[in-house]
Amino acid sequence: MYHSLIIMVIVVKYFASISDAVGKTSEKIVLQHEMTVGEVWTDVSKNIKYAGKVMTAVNHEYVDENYLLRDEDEVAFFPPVTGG
Amino acid sequence: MYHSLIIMVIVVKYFASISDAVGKTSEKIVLQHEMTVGEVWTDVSKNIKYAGKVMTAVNHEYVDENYLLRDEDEVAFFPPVTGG
Amino acid sequence: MYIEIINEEFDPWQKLVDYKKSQLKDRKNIGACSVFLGTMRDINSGDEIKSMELQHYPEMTESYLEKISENTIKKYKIIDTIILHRVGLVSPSDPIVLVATWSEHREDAFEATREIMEALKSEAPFWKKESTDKGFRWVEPQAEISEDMNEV
Amino acid sequence: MYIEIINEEFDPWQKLVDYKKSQLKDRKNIGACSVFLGTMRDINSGDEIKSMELQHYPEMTESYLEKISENTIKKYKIIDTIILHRVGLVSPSDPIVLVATWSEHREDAFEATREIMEALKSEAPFWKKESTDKGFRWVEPQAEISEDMNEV
Repeated sequence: MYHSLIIMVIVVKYFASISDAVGKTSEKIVLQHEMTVGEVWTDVSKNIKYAGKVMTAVNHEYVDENYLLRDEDEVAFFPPVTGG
Repeated sequence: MYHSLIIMVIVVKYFASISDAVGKTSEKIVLQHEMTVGEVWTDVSKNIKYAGKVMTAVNHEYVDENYLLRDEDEVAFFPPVTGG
Repeated sequence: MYIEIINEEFDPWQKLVDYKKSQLKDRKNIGACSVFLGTMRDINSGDEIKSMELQHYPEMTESYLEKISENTIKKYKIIDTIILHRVGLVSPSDPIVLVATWSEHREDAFEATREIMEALKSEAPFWKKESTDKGFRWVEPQAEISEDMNEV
Repeated sequence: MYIEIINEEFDPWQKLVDYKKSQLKDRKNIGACSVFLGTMRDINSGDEIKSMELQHYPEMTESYLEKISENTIKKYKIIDTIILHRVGLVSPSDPIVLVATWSEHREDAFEATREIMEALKSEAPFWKKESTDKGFRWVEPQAEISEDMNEV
């Protein structure tokens, strides 16, 4: 039996103060194994200073930290919204 | 001692369905003794058919049936309002 | 604060824009404006309404609309209010009432506009007489009248 | 139902009048229209705001505003809704958001406009960055975010 090799590519978008903290507005990330949205955030935020709340969306829908990512997902990290 | 003679003149206004029922929009009434708004309504409505609710105002303020009229008061009788 | 009883068809949005421009031009603390527009429907209680006559009690109406505005301004944090109300012969789709309030924050404007409308509906002396195929009829109020409205 | 994200200054009342004329001209069952207009204040958290940058997440914003409108139309007896929202560089007094709903009776329009605004405030991905004498700052949300908004 073969151990299946998972390679997924996701797009990550950052907005508002999180974009400022990360220093970019979007990037492509290659996942070597299955990851949740929360695990991706831990990864991308490990070298930044950001103490506020983080909202997460996948493919333009709010999701929670346990959402398991799939190939070609568009993930977004942003602070609580302030429109209106 | 004299028994004082009270003569007061009030203006009575009628609106909407009450004006239709009474057949006039306003009249002057001479009161020979003190009367409440309720007593005036009993008087002016004794020969008409009007089964609905009656609202009462004196000098452009809502009052209840026990309001004691004074000379030159403007009394109004009208059905519940339906503006807006 | 502005109140107007209008005896002919009017453009509610133009009135609103004109008032804002002339009276509230320099109020840069305005963050919210809540507006309600009531218009005449062509159907009521299942019948087609051809037109409607809006009667009122002029002196009392003006004074009640002022009172309603003042009470609302006291209760909420309101920068300004306007109430426009049509009287006379009204046709379907015509504007009947416009209420607008301006405030810093949205809650005040939302609450104030709604309370003005509810108070106007139960207190301001206006009466509607509809013209249908079956003849004329006075409109009956929808809800119970409020408790401070005394009856004979 | 109409939704527009606008990248320049706009006249909310003209937009409203134009939409009403082109899309709701023959809807003679409209009895109520409730409108909310949010405008930019020149003071926030005690500081003078010179201007503001409104950022958004385009695809998600559009889809959320549609979702909010649809949910509201399902919940109340609503004839139509519009939501206009500004993005880009905004100056004090500029319109930011216009929400309007039309219905037969006033309760539906009042409730619907307010609910759309509350949902927009807590769900639609817009962010405000203010420019003050002390520099730029991202605006913090006022209230607790609603429970269906999950956080990492």
